[in-house]
Amino acid sequence: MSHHVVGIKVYIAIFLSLMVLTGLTVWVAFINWGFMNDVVAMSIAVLKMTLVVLFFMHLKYQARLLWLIAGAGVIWLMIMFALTLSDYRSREWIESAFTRPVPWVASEEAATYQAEQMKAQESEDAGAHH
Amino acid sequence: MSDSHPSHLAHQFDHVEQQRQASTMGIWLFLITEIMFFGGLFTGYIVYRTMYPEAWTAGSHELDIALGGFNTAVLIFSSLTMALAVHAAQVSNRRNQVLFIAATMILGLVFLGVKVVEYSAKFEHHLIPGPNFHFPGDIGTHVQLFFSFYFTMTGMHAVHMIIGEGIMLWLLINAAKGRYHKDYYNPVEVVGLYWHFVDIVWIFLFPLLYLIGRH
Amino acid sequence: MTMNTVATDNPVPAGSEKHYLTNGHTLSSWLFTVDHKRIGILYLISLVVFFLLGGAAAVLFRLDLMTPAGDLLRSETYNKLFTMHGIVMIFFFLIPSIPAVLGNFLLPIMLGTRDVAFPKLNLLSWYVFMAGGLLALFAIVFGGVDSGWTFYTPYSTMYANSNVILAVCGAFIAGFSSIMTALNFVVTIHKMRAPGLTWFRLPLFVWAMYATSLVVLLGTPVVAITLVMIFVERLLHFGIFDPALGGDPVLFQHLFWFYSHPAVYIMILPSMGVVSELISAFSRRRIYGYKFVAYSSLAIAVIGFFVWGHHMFVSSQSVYAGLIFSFLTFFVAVPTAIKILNWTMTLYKGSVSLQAPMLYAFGFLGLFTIGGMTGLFLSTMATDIHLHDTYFVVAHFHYVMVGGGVMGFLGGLHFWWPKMTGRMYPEGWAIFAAIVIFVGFNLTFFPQFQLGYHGMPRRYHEYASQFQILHVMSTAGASILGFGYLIMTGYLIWSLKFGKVAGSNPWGARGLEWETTSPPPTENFLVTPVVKHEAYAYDVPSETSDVQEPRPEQHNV
Amino acid sequence: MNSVFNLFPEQASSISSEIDLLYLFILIVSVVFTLLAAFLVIFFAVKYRRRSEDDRPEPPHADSKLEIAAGAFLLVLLMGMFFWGAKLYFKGNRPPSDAMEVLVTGKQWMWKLQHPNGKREINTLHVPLGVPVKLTMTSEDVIHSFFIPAFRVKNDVLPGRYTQVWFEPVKAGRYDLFCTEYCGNEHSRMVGWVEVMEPADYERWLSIGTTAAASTAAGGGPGESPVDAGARLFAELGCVTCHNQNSGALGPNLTGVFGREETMTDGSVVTVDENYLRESILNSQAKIVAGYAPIMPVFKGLINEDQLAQIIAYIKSLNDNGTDG
Ligand code: HEA
Ligand code: HEA
Ligand code: HEC
Ligand code: CUA
Ligand SMILES: [Cu+2]
Repeated sequence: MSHHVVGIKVYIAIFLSLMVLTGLTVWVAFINWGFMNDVVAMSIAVLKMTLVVLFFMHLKYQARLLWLIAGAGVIWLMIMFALTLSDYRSREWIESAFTRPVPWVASEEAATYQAEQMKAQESEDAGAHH
Repeated sequence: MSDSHPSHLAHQFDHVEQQRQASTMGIWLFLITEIMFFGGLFTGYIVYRTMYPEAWTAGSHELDIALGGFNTAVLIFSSLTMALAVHAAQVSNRRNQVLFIAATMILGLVFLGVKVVEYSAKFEHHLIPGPNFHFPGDIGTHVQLFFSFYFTMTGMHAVHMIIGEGIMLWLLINAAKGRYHKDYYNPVEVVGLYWHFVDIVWIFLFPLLYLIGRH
Repeated sequence: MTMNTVATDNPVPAGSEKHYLTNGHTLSSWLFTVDHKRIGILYLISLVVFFLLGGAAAVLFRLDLMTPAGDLLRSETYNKLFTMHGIVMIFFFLIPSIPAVLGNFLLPIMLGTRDVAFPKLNLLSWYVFMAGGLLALFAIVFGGVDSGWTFYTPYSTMYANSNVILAVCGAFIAGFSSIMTALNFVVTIHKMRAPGLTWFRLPLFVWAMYATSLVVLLGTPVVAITLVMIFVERLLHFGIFDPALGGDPVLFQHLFWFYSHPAVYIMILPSMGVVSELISAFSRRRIYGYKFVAYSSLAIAVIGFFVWGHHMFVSSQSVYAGLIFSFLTFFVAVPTAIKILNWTMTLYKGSVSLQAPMLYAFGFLGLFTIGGMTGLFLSTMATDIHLHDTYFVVAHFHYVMVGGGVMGFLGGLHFWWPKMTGRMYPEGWAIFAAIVIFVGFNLTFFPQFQLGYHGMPRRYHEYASQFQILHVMSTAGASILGFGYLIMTGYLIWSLKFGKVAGSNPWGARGLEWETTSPPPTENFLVTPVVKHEAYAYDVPSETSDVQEPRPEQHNV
Repeated sequence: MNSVFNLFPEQASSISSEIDLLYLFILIVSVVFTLLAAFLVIFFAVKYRRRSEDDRPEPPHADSKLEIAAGAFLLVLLMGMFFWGAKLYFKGNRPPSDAMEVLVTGKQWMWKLQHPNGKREINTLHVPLGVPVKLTMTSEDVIHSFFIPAFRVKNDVLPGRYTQVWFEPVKAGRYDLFCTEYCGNEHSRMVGWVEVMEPADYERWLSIGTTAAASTAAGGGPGESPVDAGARLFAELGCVTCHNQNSGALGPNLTGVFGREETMTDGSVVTVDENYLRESILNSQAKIVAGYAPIMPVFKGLINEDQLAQIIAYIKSLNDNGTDG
């Protein structure tokens, strides 16, 4: 039950941690870690969010139901990200599966050449994917 | 109805605790709708960022880290003052309530002021998407896409801040009248939750917009 | 004004002069009411107006479709009419219908409480709804909108010459109204149940409203922000979806359907809730497998969020994503099928009485089953390639939305009419209208399945001549259907003044709403009810079903 | 004349009857279950009709067995539908490699088509019987959708991107072609015909039509095939200055590039397909091939969709001629 009154000291401590984390996120942004930069930046942001939610927003002292509600929001957001990206991330897969050299005029030589190409491509594909 | 009804207990509730729980639950439900609201923008952001990483980096480099960082600090500080305002209400301290709500409002205005400065700089640099947009080089159109998201996301965030300022003005007046005390502080708490949420959105916007590929 | 008429025309049933309708007769007593029951009535009146408008548009373009060349309308007008029909019917009629009218009216009564948790928010939601609706109507009257209710980009943002902006604002605003109602319901259900009313004693209608509200809360904000993006791109020329600026128009479809697929469950779950009430009341039995029905509402609500991509099988979304979406779509059918099964099993060894509301429930069962089953043709990827954007889809969604959604709404309206107005509707007329509507409906939409499989595209003002015969049948059906609706509107209005006075429980049904007077007093119950039984306790004699005790000082929340 | 009262419309492509079979399967399942449900509801309603106002039926004794069994059974049935549908869908998505390619450009409100030998036509598509045809489609404005009911094929046609549809006609005749994505005022007039001809007739048709005015009007020289037009553009636009066989060339040698996997400067690997080529040409800076400088000019706005499609056709044709890919 949120009759719980959080002490001022806790608030100050959280505030200071948030400031430190803000500084940290700026600092690490200038170090090159490749794609890890994003991971670190987001982890710090999630950590900051957690601090705000738990202490400033008192979730730590609240009933289970509110945890459930907050969690549902986050989970639904993830559903939206995941399923939308399932489209964008996999668009290229099929393209490479069906995009094969296609001759404009289906002449005989072209067809034989094509067959060879395809065989070569297939063994290449097999090599590339496994 | 009955004499057990204090004046701050609305007619539909049976007792104060029920009313308090209802309002807390209501605001949390509202906040998840807000998560989904901003979520739509974040989805678009992710999709396009993975499509055009260079443009996103280039766009991000046009933003001012100093101003963005300063604003982040301002907003976090305002979250602290907001939390302290709720605390003041919980311990029935009227003077501090007024003080901290006012401080929160001022910090919010500082944030918005800095935003205005940033926006006008973008305007001068022709970085507002649309016919006047100009970005040298060939990735210009995609940088424009970055700025579309920059403006829509920070714009929506700013709209939330402005609404917050309005609600807080109302809160300030009532706090000054001494409406809130240890037995009844839901409005302060509810507004606080909203304000913290707006802060959280910014916590994500800051690295996602200002800090891409800075190395 | 309309509201006034209802207020003053309403009969004061003998013996109970004081109830929510007589508590103030002025216009302002209606416009500033915070009584959930009055707000429900305000919604009812507004929604009927919107329904008739949407229906009138349908009548016009159905007439136009009588001939292959579309001789009645210009193509521009046709396009604006079906867009208006879609927007009005979906955003301003079916989505709010049951929650805002029956939900508002009944939910607090079924929970044994005085009002919803936030009555002022509830009133605000009606104003917001009206603002959105009027804006959309304004858009339609001045310039019209021709993007289809789906607002696909880049047509809607870059090419349409019509009033897209205003329509988008209207839909955006209406979204807030749904959110307010949903938020109110969830909090009310969690925090304000009467003593003894545990989760598994709740009527299934309440479970359905609960599931619906969750969908509204999690889905509506996404369409709101999507509409904002349309707004920004169209008005401010910020590129977001425009391919000329590197944007992806398919992203719009993802965001739109992320809401709009779950939205179809916003439209059907409440109807399912109503049907549960009707079937149990008219067979005098507890619903078979109560828990399954309750949980399946939640299951549908949750799974409904995972399947939106089935609207995009031919949109050039990745085929692998299509695969996932198709796969998940089939899982929605299972909880739905279980509901149908449970309703049927409730009849088995029941005591079935075929009064008008029950006829609507049966109509729902048959038509919704057909509509749902045809959903399976669409969720199967290979067949959807052929069927997508043809009249097969049009037939599918009218079977679920009109055959399911609207039938449920009408059934509920008849069932609770005596509670809301204190008067009975004329039973003979009601049965007649129900049959006319059922026949007209099938004649209108069944031929459209065949049209669709034979390749007739939707949103076509002109069409190939071989399709004409089926279109004529469909138009003929639509006039019968419209006639049915008009009869119904007529006798319902008539009954307000001349209907038989209804007692507090004309059906001999169980449920808290039947334990208070008809119409209920403003505070719903004079003493707080204490619930001692499960829902639908038809085996328990009426007098002892729920003991009325004085409101206790403290109760579990 | 195929009547709309027949169960199936004309089956004119190799996949039509397969789709119809699946449709029939789902139809039978639906009819069986709908009739079953209807029968039970009516039967119970009659058998257990209320006989007296005092009827107090026992509450049902549900023990979840029925629900679980029914659910499991249905799930199996549904998974059958899913797999069948998915399999067929994939088949419909992979054109055989020897498919003849026709370029399709949709614009408000017409279909522009171009055959391999350069012959162009509008709103009518002539195709030879028994030859797989692959349509590479794009749009100049809004989203359209290319639908031939008799072939049971459909795909959206998007601006800024290529999508495709393929079919193999198995029955000569004239079939409807519809635009099925709402695209503005005259959406319902964005229709046409598909003429399926005996291969010999098709060859004859191809040869007589090549000097037709339509070809010239649409941009290419008379009878110029897309590949030839592409080659001409490749020279005219100066592509050759950087993309040539010389060892010191500024840009990569494009011979054999199509279908190859290329590594980009950021380490990602992409397979070169039509959409990649499109992006490389229009927005050359979006993805930079490893080992090269980002110096290629952006051609967006300088060439139109037709020309772009021709250049891509030319680049693809380099695969067949070159041996040093
Ligand atoms: C109330 C609204 C509503 C409801 C409830 C549904 C329910 C379902 N819908 Fe529908 N749908 C719409 C409204 C609705 N739909 C609308 C408006 C559109 C078009 C939008 C537009 O483009 O404008 C649409 C379009 C649409 C499409 C896209 C078609 C296209 O554009 O190409 C698909 C594809 O999968 C689909 C599938 C389904 C499925 C699988 C269900 C399932 O939930 C159905 C489940 C029900 C049953 C299965 C029947 C009951 C079961 C039994 C009787 C037991 C026996 C069962 C089995 C053997 C399985 N719908
Ligand atoms: C709840 C939703 C709902 C409801 C109830 C209806 C009800 C009806 N619909 Fe609609 N419909 C949609 C939702 C709905 N529809 C949607 C979302 C679309 C897609 C839009 C788009 O593509 O964007 C659509 C599209 C749609 C089409 C396809 C248009 C096209 O693609 O070209 C057709 C065609 O027959 C149609 C017909 C009908 C008919 C005959 C009714 C009938 O049930 C209506 C019966 C009602 C009446 C007949 C009213 C009675 C009142 C009067 C008669 C008073 C008349 C007064 C005056 C004339 C002043 N609808
Ligand atoms: C000024 C030199 C220059 C000109 C002119 C030029 N290109 Fe390029 N092109 C390059 C360079 C350098 C690259 C490799 C870097 C990159 O991917 O952008 C390249 C890459 C490409 C690629 C991707 C090749 C691969 O291996 O992935 C294609 C396709 C292409 N160019 C087509 C064209 C076409 C078509 C034209 C003319 C309309 C053209 N180029 C004109 C320099 C040029
Ligand atoms: Cu093109 Cu519809
Ligand atoms: Cu759907």
